[in-house]
Amino acid sequence: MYLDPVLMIALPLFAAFLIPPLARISKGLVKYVPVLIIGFNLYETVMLLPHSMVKPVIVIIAAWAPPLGINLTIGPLGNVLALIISLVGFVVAVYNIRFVEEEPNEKYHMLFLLLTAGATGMVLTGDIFNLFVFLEITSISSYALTAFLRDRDGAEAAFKYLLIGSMASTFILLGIALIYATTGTLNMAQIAVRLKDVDPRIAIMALILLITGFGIEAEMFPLNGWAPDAYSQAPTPIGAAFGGIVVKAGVYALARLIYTIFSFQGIFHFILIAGIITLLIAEMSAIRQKQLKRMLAFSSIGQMGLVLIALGLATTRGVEGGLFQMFNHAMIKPLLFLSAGYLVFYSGSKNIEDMDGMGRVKPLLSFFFAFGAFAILGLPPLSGFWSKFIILSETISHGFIAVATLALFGSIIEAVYYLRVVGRLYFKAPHDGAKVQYVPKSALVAMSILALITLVTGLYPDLVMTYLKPAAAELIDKSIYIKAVLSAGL
Amino acid sequence: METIPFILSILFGAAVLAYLVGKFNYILKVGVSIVGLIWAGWLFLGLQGTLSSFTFKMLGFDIIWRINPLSWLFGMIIFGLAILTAIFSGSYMKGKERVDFYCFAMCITVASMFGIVVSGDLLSFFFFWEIMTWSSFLMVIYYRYEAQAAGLRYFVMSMIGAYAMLTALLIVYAQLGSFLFDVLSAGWSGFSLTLQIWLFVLFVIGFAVKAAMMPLHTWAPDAYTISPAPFTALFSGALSKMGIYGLALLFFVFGAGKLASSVITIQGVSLPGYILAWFGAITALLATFKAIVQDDAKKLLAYSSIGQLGYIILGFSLSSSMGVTAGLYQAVNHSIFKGMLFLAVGAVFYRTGTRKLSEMGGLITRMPYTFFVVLLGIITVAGMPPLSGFTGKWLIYEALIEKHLIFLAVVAFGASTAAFLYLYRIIFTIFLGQRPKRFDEVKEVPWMMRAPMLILALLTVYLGFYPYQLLDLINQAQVYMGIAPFDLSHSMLFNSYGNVSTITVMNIVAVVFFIVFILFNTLYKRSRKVGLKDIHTSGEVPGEEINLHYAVDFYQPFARGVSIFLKRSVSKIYASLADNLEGLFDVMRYVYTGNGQTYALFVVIALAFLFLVKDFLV
Amino acid sequence: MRKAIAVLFLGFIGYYLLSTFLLVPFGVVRVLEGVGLKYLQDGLQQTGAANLVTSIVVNYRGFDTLGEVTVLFLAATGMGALLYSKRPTERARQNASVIVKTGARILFPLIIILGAYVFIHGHLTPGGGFQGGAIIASGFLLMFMSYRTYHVNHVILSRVESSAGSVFVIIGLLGLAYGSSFLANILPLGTANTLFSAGVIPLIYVAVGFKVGAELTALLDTMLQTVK
Amino acid sequence: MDILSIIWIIVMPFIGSLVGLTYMGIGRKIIARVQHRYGPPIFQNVVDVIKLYSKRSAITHGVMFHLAPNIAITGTISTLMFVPVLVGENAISLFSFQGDLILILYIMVFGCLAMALGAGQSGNPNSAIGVSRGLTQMFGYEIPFVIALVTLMVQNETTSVQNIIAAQDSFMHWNIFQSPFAFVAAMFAFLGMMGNKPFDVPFAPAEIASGPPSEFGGKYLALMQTNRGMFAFVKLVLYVDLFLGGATNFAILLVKTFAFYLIPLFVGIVNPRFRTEQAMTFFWKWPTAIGLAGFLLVLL
Amino acid sequence: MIYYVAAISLILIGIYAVLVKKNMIKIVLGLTLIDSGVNILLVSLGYVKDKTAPIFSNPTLTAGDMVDPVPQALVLTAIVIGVAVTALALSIVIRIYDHHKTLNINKIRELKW
Repeated sequence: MYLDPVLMIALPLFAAFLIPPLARISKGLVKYVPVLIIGFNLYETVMLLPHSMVKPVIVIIAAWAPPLGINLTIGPLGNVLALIISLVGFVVAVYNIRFVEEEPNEKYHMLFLLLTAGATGMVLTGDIFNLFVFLEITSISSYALTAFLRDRDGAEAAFKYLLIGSMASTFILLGIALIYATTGTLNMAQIAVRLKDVDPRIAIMALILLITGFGIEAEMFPLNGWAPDAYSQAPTPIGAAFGGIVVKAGVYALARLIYTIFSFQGIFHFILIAGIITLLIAEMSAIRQKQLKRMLAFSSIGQMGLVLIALGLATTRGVEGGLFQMFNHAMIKPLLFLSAGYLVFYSGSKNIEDMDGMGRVKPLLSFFFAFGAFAILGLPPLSGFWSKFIILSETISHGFIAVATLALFGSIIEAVYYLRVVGRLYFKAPHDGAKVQYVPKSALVAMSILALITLVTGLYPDLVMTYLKPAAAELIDKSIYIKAVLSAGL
Repeated sequence: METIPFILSILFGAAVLAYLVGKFNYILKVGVSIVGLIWAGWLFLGLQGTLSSFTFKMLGFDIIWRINPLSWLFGMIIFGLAILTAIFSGSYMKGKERVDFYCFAMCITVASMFGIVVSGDLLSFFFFWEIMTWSSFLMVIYYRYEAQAAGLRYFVMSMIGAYAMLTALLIVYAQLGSFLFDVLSAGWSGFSLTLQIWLFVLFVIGFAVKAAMMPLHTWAPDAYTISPAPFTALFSGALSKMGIYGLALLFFVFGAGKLASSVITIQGVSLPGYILAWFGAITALLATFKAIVQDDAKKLLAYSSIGQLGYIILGFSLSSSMGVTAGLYQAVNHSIFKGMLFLAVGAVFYRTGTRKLSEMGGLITRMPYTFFVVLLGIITVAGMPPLSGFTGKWLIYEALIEKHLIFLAVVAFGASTAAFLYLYRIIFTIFLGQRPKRFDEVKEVPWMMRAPMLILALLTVYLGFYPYQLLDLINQAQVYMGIAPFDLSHSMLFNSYGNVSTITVMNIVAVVFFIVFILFNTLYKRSRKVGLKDIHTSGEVPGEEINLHYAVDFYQPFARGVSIFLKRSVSKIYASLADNLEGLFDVMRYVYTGNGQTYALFVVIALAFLFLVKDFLV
Repeated sequence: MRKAIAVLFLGFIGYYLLSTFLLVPFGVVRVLEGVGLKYLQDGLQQTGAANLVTSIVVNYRGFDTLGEVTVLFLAATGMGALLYSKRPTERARQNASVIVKTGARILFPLIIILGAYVFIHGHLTPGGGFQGGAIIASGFLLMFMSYRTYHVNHVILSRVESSAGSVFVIIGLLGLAYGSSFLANILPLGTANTLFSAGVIPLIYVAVGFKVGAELTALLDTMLQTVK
Repeated sequence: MDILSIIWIIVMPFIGSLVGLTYMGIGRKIIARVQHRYGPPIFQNVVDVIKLYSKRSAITHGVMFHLAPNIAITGTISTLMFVPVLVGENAISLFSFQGDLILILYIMVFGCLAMALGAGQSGNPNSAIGVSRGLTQMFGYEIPFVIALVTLMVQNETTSVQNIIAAQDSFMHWNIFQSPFAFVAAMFAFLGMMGNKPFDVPFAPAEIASGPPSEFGGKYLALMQTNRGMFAFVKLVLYVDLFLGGATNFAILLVKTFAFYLIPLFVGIVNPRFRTEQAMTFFWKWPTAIGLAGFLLVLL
Repeated sequence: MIYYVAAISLILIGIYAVLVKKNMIKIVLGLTLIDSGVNILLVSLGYVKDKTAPIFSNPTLTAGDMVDPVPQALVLTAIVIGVAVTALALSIVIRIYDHHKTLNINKIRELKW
């Protein structure tokens, strides 16, 4: 049985507010708060699944039915994404327990909690301005977390991120303004209904502005200049969270826009093309990177390119594949980042060439990295295989053979750079100065969870697919969503 | 319990279990994998002739796993070789590090190969194909320090092949809405000619990479050389056969063979088949040239393996009854002899620690069993009667001559002749000639390693004497593939062009040999055994420091003669291609200038661009 | 070069943006069924707050406001994290002149009172928690500028922040517990245009006021403290 | 299988080696005469072999060394068994109905391999060098040889030697006239096969002390010489079968084979020795070109 | 109408500053300019001619007399967010200055690799 889903947002905020006093009592206690709260979110999302799959769960806030008040619309899509976010958030929170020793670490946990809450809010809310507010919560906490280590590079990355992120919010706000001015409402379902009567010249401008804005969060090329820097310079768990949480929320918003709110067909082609360009440029850049985490960042961008391709196909199966890819990426990329975090920590350097021989010094850690690399390359029986397979299958089915070929080319590049790193981990002799310290149990638990999910999903993809099908249906057939929201108001 | 999933779970289970218990006890982990393989193999053996199948749905795709005579044939190759190599490695890997990892990857590889042959649909075929790729990749990189480049090359080439195949099978799915072989074979003829050719090319690329067909072979020499010896046997013997199996599927199950009727034929061979046959033949010839000039025993065998696979491809692409029989027979046979040769070289490496031909010599007295195995092996490879290799050679030449493919026949003959060169080299430089002092104390390998090699060796003798049982199995597969079976009614190798009775040949050789042997050894008293230094040197007494072993640059004149072929190398072309691509990537990378303002400018440009094209987005 | 490109593309964007916005009529009621008109019509009855902006901010779209508060809280936290250092260093601030100092001392309580007034009457008059909080913070800014050594106790600030934020959430949760939903108005609406009206709206706004005031002050203080 | 064929099967190896060794003796005589020497008696080679057989002691360098002549002669006799010696009414076809040309091609090499192995174990570097050169050269002459044989097989649509002979039922149907190009190519290959100058680099007595057999003596050498003689005979008979329509009685057989034997002999007398790679690449030039010309003829 | 032009001009000027100015403080100022522009735009979208603020401060006022309150509420939120971002931006700039001793953004591009 689930509690009121609004708690999934209210509780983290509450906890975040309470952390400073708690920190005065006991600093050690603070780091368990995110685990607890996000664990609760996880529980909620899982418990909600059977309900939302049948019919979107509408949560009314402040007693005002939509469109008057803000509401949470927990459809299959929102629920699945919230699940992904909570899952990644939970794992990263577990990992955080021992990873962050940087002061003031209670602030770190607070920021992280809010990051997760913001992303959860983004995927659950049914109001476009509320979406923007949660986006801001997510991004502002991301900016702060990027620079959290207060080092030279972190600050630089954060500034770039902030610069681009602010532009994103500008454009989103402009888009919302246009929408409100023409439809007189902010509820997404109602907007979707009313936009039909709106001058398409205005509507398309609104869509462009919103896409540019959310495209920045979704790492669409060329809007993703911030991503490699932020991913690589933020504390490692945050890099993982970017890949598993922030981007997912951004892509969700994008999908919601192009599928539910607007009904322009041409935009799908744009998304498709943007996807393939994103993928190619990212993979090409990734292969030339010298820093491990930066390489992972580019790889993450590339994966999102694949998701965009899937979304651009605008077919049920394509969207299913895209969602599956998002799920897998959300499991695998954090796994890679988390293991990379300790690899970087132990080798004492961010550079790939200093990772030599870590496979000997840190076998388990390297195993997780290699496991993640294999999974992300789409090697069966790990989960990455299925999502890639479905997406490519759908791409080819719709005649975009060139796109599929290019995507496969990207995959080959990906294989090269991942295996180069794995090669270094296992084949090169370790450096003399390699510190030998134990990897904390919490980190291992976190990574094991992700690896296990990857394996299980790979062996039995229907486990996840069962829930992704309604989610995809929700996107393709927007009337499900609209009807559910608007009927709640009556 | 359904047998096929059960076998698969045994194999995967054995892999995981071997890895888990591997932390504790050596015998346990090796034992687990051997027992798992034997159990699975035993169950599989019982599937002969049955049409067991297992269907289920995954992600909405129909999946079918089934057994048919063709897959049973290839399955037996896999299990036979896998069990023997596993036993071999039980001794070979002793004392090596990360044996648990080795057993794990070995079992996974076998499981995936088994999965490939039982797959009745393209999806699970590809699924297992990819598993096979990575698990064998793990084996290639088993030796950490030497293996990186080779492993990477192997993996990338495999990926290219796999993705070509993936594209093809997804196109098929897009056309037919199903991955099932049956649907494909029914639907193939409905495709347009262009599509048929595209699919054909893509599938061939996919399979040819694994079968190491030139020019997609560049991964093979290094990967074979680097991987642990027992696995190399499996690699060359069974894993590369998966490419062949794929070609067999492509031609006769998917229905690419039907392509023949719709396009130009050359002497009764469809144009695609004819082109492929040339690829096979040239592979056979050039790989043999390459093999001759190698100094690394495994590399030599690797090139030899590439060459032999070229023969098999040649046979298949003829699509005639004879050609396919030749291809299938050679596939089985190649598994046997390449398996034993790789194992033998591995055994030598196990004892001497080197694979350099020029460093060894005179081991015959120290490792007689291994020598015997290699001797039988090279006779088989050379295709000399009375051992099993001859049948394969005979079938292939008959197939070629029957189709009047003169040029192909000459190239094939040439390659076969050239093979004598490297075969002699490998046996001479390792086992004959002068023995370096440091190998004086070398011992024969333990029985656990000897036995698998000897079993394989005896198999070649048996097949040389009586190949008809195997040919009968091949006939069953051929009937399944819709090809006229090979005429076995005469109890000899027989077709309208000629005939050979292997039994007679074996009998003559045996009888003559023993008569001469008995006469020779009874009429004369025992010869006096003298040392290897006691040779004709024009009266000089050779000292220790004088090199009496002619092994370095053994075929230098040959290399000079064929330098024109050896000079150019596909791998160099690939390497320069890769370099250029990386250069391109480096340029692309500069999109990310590191300047935040530039990124902001990108955003603005993107927005402006979108505004510009907004009418297209509606 | 960069300038030229920037100008070019910005001109481009400006042209398109403007031409789009010109399609949106200015100064008229464009959408007859818009939520804005609904609020105008029913807002007073439904929320009991005379200031409709407040009723929207705190009640209809109270969830946004919770987010907004969080954003500010985040900024403060983030800044605290970024500018954290073990030993805060003081910038060599100059004391202001006596006139300013004296003026500030006199003005400070007045500003605080004004701020308090603004947020307490948020549901009645223009203004509200954010505005009031900002005014309070400006009072502290005045003090910072005037007195070299003036500091606010961070512990107190942070407690105020936390408790105010918690109060907001608790009110919301109470709505969930006793009313129909999160942030539901569980108190009687009272008579419009009186101080004690509009149910929880003033309560929330007071909390917000405290919170914003504390946070902005904390922001200012943090910046001053760490700059070398 | 009647008793006569069994007798022929048993006797044929002896006849073969005798004829072969005698041809060699004649060859030596001819060479000597050309060089204005008297030369050894015609039966000198036979006598030598008998002498070697009667030597009671021998030294061996190991198992392979010991077995090599044994296996070599096994290979040669086996080859002989599949070559029809006489055709027609008094046919001596041995086992040739149970094996075809491809078998002959491959089983011919069997003996050579054994020799090479024996030479390898002798421990003498010259032997190994000889083998290396021999194999290289072999790869050279096999090309035109194979071209010729494939031409014959395709032309006659058979791989059976018996059938090829049967097709040459009259003088003008001899393959030497039917496919002259193939014949020329095959003759070039024959030069290499016989190992006379200019293609004697594998043995090169002055340079590597006659190469592979240099360590063999006594009974081993005897067996090897027998083998050599018999092998020459087998090759000659095969060529006669393939190009001259076989022979119906021993007289014709001897004439035809001796005619073939003379060709490499005469070529050898007037030519110096090729280097190894020269020998190999030589075969890939004119002989191969001629063979390919024959191919095109067949194809057209 | 002029509000639109003004607001969009503000936005463009802000973006121009972000794109071209070298000093990071000025860039942050550009960001606030953008914010202001957007806010003005929002408010002006809610404006209806001849109508008053949406506060029922005296009973004579009816719903028909007031401008749309929603944009105002949104602007309130947007302002706060703008403030938060600016504050954070400034603190990041402070950090950068600590490390680089410069505010020139062209010199802060170490993260190329």
